[in-house]
Amino acid sequence: MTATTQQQTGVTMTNVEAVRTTLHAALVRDDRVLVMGEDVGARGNVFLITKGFLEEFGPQRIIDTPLAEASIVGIAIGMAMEGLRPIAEIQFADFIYPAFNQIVGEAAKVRYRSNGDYTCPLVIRTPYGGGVRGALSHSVSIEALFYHVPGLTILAPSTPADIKGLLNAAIECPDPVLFLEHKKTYRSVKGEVPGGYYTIPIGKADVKKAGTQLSVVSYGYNLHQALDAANRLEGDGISVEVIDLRSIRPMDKGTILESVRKTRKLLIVHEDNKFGGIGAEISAMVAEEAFFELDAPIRRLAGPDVPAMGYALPLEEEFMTSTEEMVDAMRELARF
Amino acid sequence: MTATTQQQTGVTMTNVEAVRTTLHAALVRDDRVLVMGEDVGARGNVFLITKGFLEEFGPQRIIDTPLAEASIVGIAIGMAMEGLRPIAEIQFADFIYPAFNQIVGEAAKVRYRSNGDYTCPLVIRTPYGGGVRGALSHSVSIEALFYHVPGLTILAPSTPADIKGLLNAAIECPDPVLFLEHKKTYRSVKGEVPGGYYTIPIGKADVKKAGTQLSVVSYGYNLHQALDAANRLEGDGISVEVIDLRSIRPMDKGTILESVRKTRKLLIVHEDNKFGGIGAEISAMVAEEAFFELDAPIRRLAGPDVPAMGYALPLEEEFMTSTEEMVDAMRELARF
Amino acid sequence: MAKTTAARGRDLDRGGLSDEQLVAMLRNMLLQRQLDNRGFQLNRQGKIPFALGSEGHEAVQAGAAMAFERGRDVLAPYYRDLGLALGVGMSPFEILSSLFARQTDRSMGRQFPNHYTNHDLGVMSISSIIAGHCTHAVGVAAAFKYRGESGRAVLCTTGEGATSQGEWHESVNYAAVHGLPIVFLVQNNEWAISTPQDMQMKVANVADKAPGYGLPGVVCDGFSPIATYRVMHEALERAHAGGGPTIVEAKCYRFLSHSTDDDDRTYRSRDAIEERRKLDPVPRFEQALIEAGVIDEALAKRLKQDVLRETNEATDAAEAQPYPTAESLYTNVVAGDYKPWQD
Amino acid sequence: MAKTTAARGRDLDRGGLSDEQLVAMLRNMLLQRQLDNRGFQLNRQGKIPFALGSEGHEAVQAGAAMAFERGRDVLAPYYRDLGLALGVGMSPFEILSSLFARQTDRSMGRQFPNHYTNHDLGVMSISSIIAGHCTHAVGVAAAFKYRGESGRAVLCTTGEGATSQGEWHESVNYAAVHGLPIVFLVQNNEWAISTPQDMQMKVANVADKAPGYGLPGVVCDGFSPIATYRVMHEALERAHAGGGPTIVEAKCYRFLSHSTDDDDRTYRSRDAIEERRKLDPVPRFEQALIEAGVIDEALAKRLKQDVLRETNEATDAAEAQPYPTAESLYTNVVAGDYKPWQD
Ligand SMILES: Cc1ncc(C[n+]2csc(CCOP(=O)(O)OP(=O)(O)O)c2C)c(N)n1
Ligand SMILES: Cc1ncc(C[n+]2csc(CCOP(=O)(O)OP(=O)(O)O)c2C)c(N)n1
Ligand SMILES: [Mg+2]
Ligand SMILES: [Mg+2]
Repeated sequence: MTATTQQQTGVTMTNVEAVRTTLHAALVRDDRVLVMGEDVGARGNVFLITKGFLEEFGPQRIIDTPLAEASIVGIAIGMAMEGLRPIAEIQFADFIYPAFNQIVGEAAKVRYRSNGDYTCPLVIRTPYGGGVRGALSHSVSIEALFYHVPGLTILAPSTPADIKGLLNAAIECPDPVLFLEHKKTYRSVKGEVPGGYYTIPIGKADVKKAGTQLSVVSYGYNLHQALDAANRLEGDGISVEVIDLRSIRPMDKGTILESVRKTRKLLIVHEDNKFGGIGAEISAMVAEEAFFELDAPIRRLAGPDVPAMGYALPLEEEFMTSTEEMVDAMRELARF
Repeated sequence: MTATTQQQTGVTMTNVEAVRTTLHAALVRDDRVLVMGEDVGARGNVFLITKGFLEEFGPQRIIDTPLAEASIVGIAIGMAMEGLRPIAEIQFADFIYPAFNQIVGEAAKVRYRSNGDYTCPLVIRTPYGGGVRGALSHSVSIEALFYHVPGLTILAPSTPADIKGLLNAAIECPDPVLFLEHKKTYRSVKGEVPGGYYTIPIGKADVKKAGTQLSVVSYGYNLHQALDAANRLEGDGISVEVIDLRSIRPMDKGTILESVRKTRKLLIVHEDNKFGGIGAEISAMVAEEAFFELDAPIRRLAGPDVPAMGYALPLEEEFMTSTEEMVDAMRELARF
Repeated sequence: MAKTTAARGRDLDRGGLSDEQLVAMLRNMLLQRQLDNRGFQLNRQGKIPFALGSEGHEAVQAGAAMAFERGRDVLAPYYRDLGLALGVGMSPFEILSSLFARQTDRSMGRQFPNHYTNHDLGVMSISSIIAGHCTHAVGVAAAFKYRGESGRAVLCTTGEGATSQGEWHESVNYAAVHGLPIVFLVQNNEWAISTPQDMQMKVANVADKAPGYGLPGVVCDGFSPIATYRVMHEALERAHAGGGPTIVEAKCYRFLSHSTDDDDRTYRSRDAIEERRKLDPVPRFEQALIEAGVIDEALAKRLKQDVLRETNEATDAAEAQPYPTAESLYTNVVAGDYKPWQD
Repeated sequence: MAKTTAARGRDLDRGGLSDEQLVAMLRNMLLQRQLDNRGFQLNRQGKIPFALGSEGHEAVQAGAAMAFERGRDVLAPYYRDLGLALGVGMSPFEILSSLFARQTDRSMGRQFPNHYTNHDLGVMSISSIIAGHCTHAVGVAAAFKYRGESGRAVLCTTGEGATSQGEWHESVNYAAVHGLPIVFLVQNNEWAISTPQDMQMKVANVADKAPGYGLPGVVCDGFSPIATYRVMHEALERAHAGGGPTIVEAKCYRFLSHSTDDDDRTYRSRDAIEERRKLDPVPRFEQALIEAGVIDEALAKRLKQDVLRETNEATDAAEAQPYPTAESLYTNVVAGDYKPWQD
């Protein structure tokens, strides 16, 4: 077992290592924590996130489930209702659909329907997003299919430090959390991670780069591209503030409005399709709350309204928003 | 069999009768049309929509399925891929979650993933919405869980004439259609229905009441309340334009923008929860396209962000937007 | 009627149950019947919008409840489990509070009637989505096994219609693979609303599905509380002892329409129902206990007066409660304050 | 090796198949093996990002394809059905076009490799969502029955892992209740990525699940194309004749890692694989046909040269094709022009 569970001082690691070490520490810390899903045992998860866990924690805590997503989530719900802290994995976000009933119809409503008689402290982790030649069914963004659902918490951190703090917060959370990990950031994103145990409050966005002329709200792989784009524009004298949404439900109105009231312009960037996506709610909220403080229409830069990116490289590239397109959109809006 | 299949001249009927007679005529017209679902046979559907159909069309065309929603939709998909025109029923919209994979993961992607080699001309009908003491699991609105999905068409007509025209259009549609029927309007809404066969184009909203000072976009049961509210305000000299969305995906940008450009104010009313609801996209689109033509922030009047209305009357009433609340919101926005 | 009490006593195979337990089962069945009637009556009176009866399920539920170990076992019920809810300790007042959607209902008037929840008693909260709770039941059984709490088991109930759902299949399969302490009790009342069993499955018995999961499957007479008790006791004991899951199918019948919203005259004949009514488990069990000398007519009468009085008192007490407030709509969405937009 | 050809010929129970059919099965198996290798090779060369092999499934697929009636039956395949796709008429060029994600791929470069579709040949389009296609297969069988097209059936294939899915259960149950013309062929290769059969189900055979649906369940040797053919032919004939569904379990093995993204060394021993490799169906069937005198060594050699040449030509031809254009991303979302916002 190589996970640096006892890591006390800050170290640099990738997103995938942040998931892995945080899960490992949780298993060490709290024996109510279980990890379950397809191929999380001997295989150590298809991204090797749980590699070595089976040997260390045994098959009672690292559970290779049958191939049946509804039951992976549903059984984890039962465990959670009975006081355990299951962390269920959906191998790829694209395969979460069969578990939709359990997430939306059941987990999200356990506390409400029983008026608190039962609760459901469950974490569902899943890798989402494209740009890895995952084709039609290993690339989807799923956040907009769930963010409308009261009773659910949805997190989508993009850096190793945020992953650690928010995954810890998710495990502590007394209600169900959908924890989204952008698979293209797994190994491409590295960062410093503070030592010791900490949590980041759920529902707080993070200003990843301060700026004055334009606010950009993003998350996931796009967030990193947006930061690159903003840094490039710095050279041209355009000052862009980049907000990492991190928490999709609940959302951080305060941070977004504060930024927009300062910059008076807003660009929302997400990989998921535009129509009915996360950007719709952000845009609607800002237009409701800060209408007269905007100097330009809010702009959404998002995936095209087609079912998925294709397998062929040109189709994937056409679907994904490039950093250049972000630079252009920021420049245009800043000039408006 | 009492359905007025051969109805050639206009008659007045309820929404539920419009569904019933349109289905009946489709079964008579086209033997590729089948109706399948739980209790659609001898019981004639729990709202008696298909009463008598089993006797008239036989068990090969009016299929009482086992209690398993994923297969109701999935088998209908297979029939549709093979050239039939199945109309699958989900008994209550609340029970559509187990079929989510088949709708979102499969039906919506058949044409796209095969690049048109296969198509999926399927209609999924389901009663949705509250106000009928349906409690936590017989009251939900589901449109926002699906409207983000490219490849799906979502219709939610609110009057008998629109139901007939759009249900016919849905059956003709070469792609999957989710057809939503607000159950509180089933017997409470009556209207004139033209005779003969006709369709209403998918993707077209309808100005149900013209006005000049304020645009209201709504659908479902709320649409009728909004019309009442608008009519009441007429007496106070406030002229409200009421747009019936009818088609949720695709949405009719043209009609909404034309109205907003005229009235310069927009109120969106829907029963479903606010956060991430249909209103978010409408608001975002209008703010993007007609930002400088708005005289006031767009307002959304929607269900509260709780999992569902409760069973107790005060909980149901608190959840549902009253006509009085609509009157107030309209008056306020008109005065802005 | 010439037999002596003692002689009669020998006629009853009491499944190892004491007189007290037999009487408790009868009482449960009488109370069930009374409460069932009350729901329909209140609905006819326009006092409540909806009720759903379990007439015909009294015996299986009284028997299963008797096998359930209070304080140790957990019940994952479905909406037709009035007798189980009562049998594991829920009170008529709780049932009536739910029917009236009053503040004293555990869900505080949120849930439909018959959607029992009582954490203290180990009655799990359920949704209306058929078979949705089966995976939860398996999760609780998995927790028992994980924590090494032997002697504890989960009783997961459904109708026969529910076994068509994919989630039922996944639940049973997982429990089988992991050898979990759980009993899947399927109350086969021949109908799922208007859908008869042969349009739901091709097999004659739900229990025939068990071998496909590598599990024992047992059919029992769901009109006999003792027969059901015996089978359920054995299945729960197996689970308590680490012997894994069992599928128990109790053959019973739905005497009433599916609910007050249903009208079964459109899909089944009166004759078929009358045929089954002749075997009505409630008077039959009462008669059997009298004939066996476990109770006498006087006690039988007293029991019936008793449950009627209890039902009346609970009705009055529940009806007198206030509705939940409108403001309560906003509580317990998630822990703490809840705002989808976090300020 | 002292036996005469004629004597050897008597040794082969050919399941009623002609020499031509036997050779066609062998050719299919050799071509499968060749194309499989090609995919992995192209991946190692960095020319394609992903490949998925069906080594170990050649026999079951060659046998099943031989039982399939082209032009009448419909195939609802899964991603490991290379031999079935070829066997029902798809060309190596189509396979390679998909591997290279070229414009000539039927999905026009949208789908992952191995997600076959060919409406003309009756090969249904599938998603990657395991068991998602099973209900569709049942729907097609229902359409056949509804239209009275007797003599037509659906062949629906999955791995053994897929049988854990609720949708598989619902599919089989519906087909059974309605007596539809369909065969559920489960290719049991013992693994679902890293999950062994005994963590997937408690029964020894997938076919043991059949009686729970009221269906016949048959196990066959999936390393023998003739044994598989015989069982599949019988099952499909039963379906063609209105005799309803069958579950066929073909025992085979996955020789390679799950895909080029997987590394099976973490979860299974080399020895176990080597043990199975000794029974490799491809050389064994070749040898059997030689020994039976159906082919001679020279023809065997020619067949191998043939499929290699065919594979090479298809590789070159597919690689030479252009990628789909970026603009093609926007077509075929729905019929006609597509805009979520309708102007
Ligand atoms: C997922 C889902 N689909 C449909 C329904 C509607 N419904 C409620 S009860 C019922 C029949 C259930 O039959 P069975 O499981 O046999 O139980 P019974 O009512 O006979 O006791 C149906 C179809 C539902 N509640 N949930
Ligand atoms: C719904 C869903 N869950 C998970 C996966 C990931 N996955 C792809 S193949 C596979 C294993 C399938 O095993 P089996 O059905 O036995 O087929 P085999 O690959 O062995 O031929 C898994 C888990 C998926 N594609 N779809
Ligand atoms: Mg039943
Ligand atoms: Mg397998």
